[in-house]
Amino acid sequence: MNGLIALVPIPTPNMDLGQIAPLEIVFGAALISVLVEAFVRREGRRRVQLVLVFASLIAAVAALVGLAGTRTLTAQASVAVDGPALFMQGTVLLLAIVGALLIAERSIDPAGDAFAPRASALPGGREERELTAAGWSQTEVWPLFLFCVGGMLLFPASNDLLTMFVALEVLSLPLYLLAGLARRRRLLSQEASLKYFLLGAFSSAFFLFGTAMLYGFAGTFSLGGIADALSGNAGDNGLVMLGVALLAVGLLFKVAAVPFHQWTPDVYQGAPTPITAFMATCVKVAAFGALLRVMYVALGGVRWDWQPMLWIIAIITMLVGVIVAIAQTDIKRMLAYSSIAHAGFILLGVIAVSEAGIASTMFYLAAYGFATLGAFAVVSLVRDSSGEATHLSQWAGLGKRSPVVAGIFTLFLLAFAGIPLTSGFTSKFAVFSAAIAGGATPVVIVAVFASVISAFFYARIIVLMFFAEPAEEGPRVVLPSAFTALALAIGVAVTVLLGVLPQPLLNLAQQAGIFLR
Amino acid sequence: MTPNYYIVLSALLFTIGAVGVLVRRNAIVLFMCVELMLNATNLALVTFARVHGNLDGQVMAFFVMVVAAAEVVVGLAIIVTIFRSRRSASVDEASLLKY
Amino acid sequence: MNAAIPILTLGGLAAFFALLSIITASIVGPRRYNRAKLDAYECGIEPTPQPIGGGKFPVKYYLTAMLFIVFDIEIVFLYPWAVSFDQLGMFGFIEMVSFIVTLLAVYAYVWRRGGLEWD
Amino acid sequence: MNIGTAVFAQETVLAPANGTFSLIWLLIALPALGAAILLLGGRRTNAWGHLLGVLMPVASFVVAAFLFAAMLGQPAEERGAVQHLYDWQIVGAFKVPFSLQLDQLSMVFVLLITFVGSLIHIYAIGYMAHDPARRKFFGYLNLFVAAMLLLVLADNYLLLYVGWEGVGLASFLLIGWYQYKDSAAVAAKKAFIINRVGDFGLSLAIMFMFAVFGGVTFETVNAGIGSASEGTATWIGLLLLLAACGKSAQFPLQAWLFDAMEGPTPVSALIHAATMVTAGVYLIVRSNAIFDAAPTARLLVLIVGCISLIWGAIIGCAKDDLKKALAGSTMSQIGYMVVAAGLGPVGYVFAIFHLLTHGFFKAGLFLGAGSVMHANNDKINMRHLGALRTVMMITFVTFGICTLAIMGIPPFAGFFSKDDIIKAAFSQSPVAGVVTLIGAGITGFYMTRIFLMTFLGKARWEDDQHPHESPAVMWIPMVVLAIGATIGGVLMWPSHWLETWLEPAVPYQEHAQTLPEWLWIIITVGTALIGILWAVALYRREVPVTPPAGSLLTRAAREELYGNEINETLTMLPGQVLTRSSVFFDNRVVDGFVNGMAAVVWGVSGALRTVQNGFARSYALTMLGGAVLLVALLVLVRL
Repeated sequence: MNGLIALVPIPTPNMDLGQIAPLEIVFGAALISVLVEAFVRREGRRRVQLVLVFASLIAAVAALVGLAGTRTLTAQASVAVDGPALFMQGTVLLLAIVGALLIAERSIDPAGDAFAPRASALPGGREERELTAAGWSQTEVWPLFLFCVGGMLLFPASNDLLTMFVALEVLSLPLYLLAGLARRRRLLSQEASLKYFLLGAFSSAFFLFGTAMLYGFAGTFSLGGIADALSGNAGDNGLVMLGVALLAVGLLFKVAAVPFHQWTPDVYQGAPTPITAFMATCVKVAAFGALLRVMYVALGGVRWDWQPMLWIIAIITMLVGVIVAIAQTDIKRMLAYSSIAHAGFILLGVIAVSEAGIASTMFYLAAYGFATLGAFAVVSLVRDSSGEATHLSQWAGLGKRSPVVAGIFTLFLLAFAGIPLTSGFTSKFAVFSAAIAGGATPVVIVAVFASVISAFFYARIIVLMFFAEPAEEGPRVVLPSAFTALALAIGVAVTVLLGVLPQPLLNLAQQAGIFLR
Repeated sequence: MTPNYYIVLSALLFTIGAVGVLVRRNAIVLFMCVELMLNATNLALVTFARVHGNLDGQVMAFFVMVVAAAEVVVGLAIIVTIFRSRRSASVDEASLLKY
Repeated sequence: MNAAIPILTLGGLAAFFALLSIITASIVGPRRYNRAKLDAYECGIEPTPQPIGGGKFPVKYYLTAMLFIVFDIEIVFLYPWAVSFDQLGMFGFIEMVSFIVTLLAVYAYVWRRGGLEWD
Repeated sequence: MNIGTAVFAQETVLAPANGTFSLIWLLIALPALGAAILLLGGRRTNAWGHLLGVLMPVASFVVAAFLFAAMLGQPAEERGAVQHLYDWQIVGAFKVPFSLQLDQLSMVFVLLITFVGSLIHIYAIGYMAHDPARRKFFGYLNLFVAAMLLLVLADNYLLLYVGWEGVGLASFLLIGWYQYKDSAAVAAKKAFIINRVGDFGLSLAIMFMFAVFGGVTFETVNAGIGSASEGTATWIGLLLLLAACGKSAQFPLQAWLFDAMEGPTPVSALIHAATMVTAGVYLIVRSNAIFDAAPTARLLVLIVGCISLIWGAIIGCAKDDLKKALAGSTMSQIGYMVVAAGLGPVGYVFAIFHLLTHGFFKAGLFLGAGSVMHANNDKINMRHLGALRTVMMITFVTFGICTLAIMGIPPFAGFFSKDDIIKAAFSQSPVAGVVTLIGAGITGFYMTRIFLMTFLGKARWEDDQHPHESPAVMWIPMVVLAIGATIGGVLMWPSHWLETWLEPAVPYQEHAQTLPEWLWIIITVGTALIGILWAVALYRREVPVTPPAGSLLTRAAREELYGNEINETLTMLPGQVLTRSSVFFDNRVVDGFVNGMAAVVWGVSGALRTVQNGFARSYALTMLGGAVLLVALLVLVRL
């Protein structure tokens, strides 16, 4: 131990800027977006922001396509550019584009978009009324959105725990704010924001402490370095156990696994629906990407230690998700519990610890993501005078009133239930078979049981929509603008396509191969 | 040096923070407890950096501080908004979303 | 097995401390929840002016303090660079410039949005 | 128990479909198109919807007949064909070809479904004439026909499962047709839930097959089962049996069938008598290779069949509701088929044979019941019927022929098929033989009871009841079915045509004949006659309008009924106890289980919901608990 460490010559870090081009594009666009907020006049902001957001996301996709096949570590080995990372990033970007379509929608609410005209104005106060009457809208949503997407791109690609922690915060902080910006039912929205923030901060403290413990053991934050340290000493160490467990807390919180799930229903219900859709899909993809990377790269050597732990978590996640979903009366909460259950199903791919596990998890995330975006898009369309009509009783007889929307929603529910010829079946099948191959047959049996129960409550909603008598004074289905319509069309197309013709995407997921160390 | 004392202290601070989150009801205090957890971690990180003789832990500690500052900004913004609309910073009163 | 001992010890210690602090608090501390206690700043002084009737809330102190923290804390990244500035060369310079430009963008936003105006 | 040595089906690799056989997809596409037009077309199709609805299954039947003729033109070994539509590749090596397979077994089913289906569609024109949503009804019926054809034409279990779910959906929609009645909605829900139990079995079986054989086509599974362990085969067999029990209303998953009678009568005839409920039998026969490799599973099939056979028959004796009594009979007759299938290669052919004849006479009986309902203001309680012979001659005659057929009286179709099953059962297991024989006796009893109470005796009509014969569009299908029920026996007698026909697809093994043929006829027909005569003795006299299960005081007050009462008490006490207990079991135990499960899940759900109490700090506590749990789990694994 001496204090002379700083005098050791520091080699110039290697940094190939081209290899993290998608990240640079999105973060750069986020900064420009901040400047747009500062310098562009209010009337023109929305248009500029929209062009910026879609152009940057599409450019990032293009950059990603250009990187296809790259396998390298860059930015001082803190970012991995490998198959799974690129696949996850691509999924996040495509889902974010669809999510941005939903956020950009502003013709379904007569007052404008889904966000409060000024977050600091008192709910129901004079200022808010005046701003609403003046037709103000919040364009700060867009820089927050872009920062969040940037964090999501970095999260599954980060190759050391420091980068991962920073990415975690970069994706979380904007989300905490976005969750609180709903135009309607603002008290609920603010409450969701507060809960998400407090619990999220709590969970990242755990993540950080776990990181510290693993660092204490290995002397490095790099995932590969931790794996090397573990291979020398087979993990028979208190620091490692504490580190693994607490690290898992932080990651499992983000994927909404039981018992770290309780924020999910509250936040999903309270947040503006487009944000809920974005959150339910992209966060899940990014968080599972990071979870896979940590578990496979850094902790692959001690898999026998953490596999049983994740078995238990997967089982209780699936069961709690489907069982509690049954008694829900709010459609957004129901979808939230369904998303918890799906987190359990996706965990099956993680516990497989195999290449098939990675591929099936990634496929599941993509398939589930598009269906979920579509489902929340439908939720945003069913409205009454006070905003979205999310109580289940209000959905009774929807199929009689607008069969097309109810039919589309039915398709998504069938996909969630895993009915053949929808993307849900293919993805469930993929993770189940990967898990069986990985020796997790008991968990798969529970999963099959859980999907049977889940089919029940999805079917209940279908029955409610098509066979119940429409309520008097029921909600109406608003005709959306091209934004939501496009998002819905993409959701439907992907859900059907991945059910009927899953092979191309599956091949892509399989070619993604394994994580780079 | 014996790192154990520092680690145990760090763990205790972390626990105090965690328990604080559970028992306090003022959102600000609750949030301060989370910050305490982060700083407890910083202590552990710095200790381990010393043990391992590399700077990674200290670098991480810097990052944690920055992130904590950013978190403070976001957190206080949210808490102040809640306080303004509810006239109270009690987290228990913000419980409309349930079941 | 011996690996579990430190964890168990630590867990026991932590649990003991947690219980101790709760129990002590419940025995020693008076259970009075009043407005003052639930107020935003527990320093005994009522926030002025009162945020009642949709009135303005004095966010200036808070805002300024936050801005200070955010910009101030970034110094921690400048300091290590300054120490090994000569060794990092051009690469370090570019990285640092991009870092400062990023901050500058945010600063510009705060400025344009009136975050720096006292009144 | 001596189950003959397994004879595996010859490994005939089916030829790709070309020429005439490239039309196979049309069989499904036609009714599917009909369903699509009728359900999506909306009110615009109201005027001609029912005609299109009839046209589609008829057209499908014409295609089927055409294909049948083409198959007859081929040598026996080359009759099957597989039409490859497209590959559904799921994960790498796991490929599910979307292929239709038309072999001899499928052909028989296709003919039955399209022919009986067409007749019932025609009948429904008249029966549903006054229903404002008749067009939708035909849409659902077409959907059902399409799904059922997919079920029997699939060349792999997964596609079969799609059809399986499809018929379940159509059945669910049609049971709940009269949604404004609570009972119908509840019945639909019940059918749905109980069927999920069976579907669970099928989906698990399919996953098993994927895991073990790496594929789910019949070919792959049949090829792989030989090398699989007996344990694997047994598990798959049991899961398939569970699926069959759910769909075919076999013990212990039968309860939904009785409630399903809430649906319109054409539905009961088509779905809950002639076709869908026999899907379980199809599944077992189709999977014969699996059951041949798993004697334990096959034994259980036999046991389930025996229990269901008696159980359904006893319920059939006690129900006053005409359709529910017939539903009991359906359960019992499918029990016969399951018994036959459980006998192995000596029985498969007879199971199919009985399935075909049953398709005719049971559809005929239900259409007769529908005609009775149509004529009597939808009254279905037999205690308010009687003496309909005088006013409904055609219904009386066709119903009578079908009754004779189901009781197994020569020369009607049921005699040949049931006789074969009884003989085969005796050859393999005396217990099963005796059970099937007793079942034949009870069949005679309850069918006679139904027939007497409905058509003979005095009229016990209520004031607003003015029975009349049904229109031609309804009685013509009944007549056609009655003709089928009369001559259906020719499939196996005098030549064993069906057996030869099915041979390449379904293994057959001659069982040892223990008794001469004429003695068999005397035994089986004699047993049926005992049941018939017993029923005649009981119900010859007047039938009380109110069920005689009142208190002692009421019974004493109705003195003139006393004889009847004593008869019923003395002769039927054991039967009634059995009936009551089986009805009780149905209502309490089976329903109780299903409802109980739902209640438990609901309760747990409610309890877990309250954990979500809205307090962020309590969520944090849960998270902390979770963190401790994770640490504990890691430490536990180490220990």
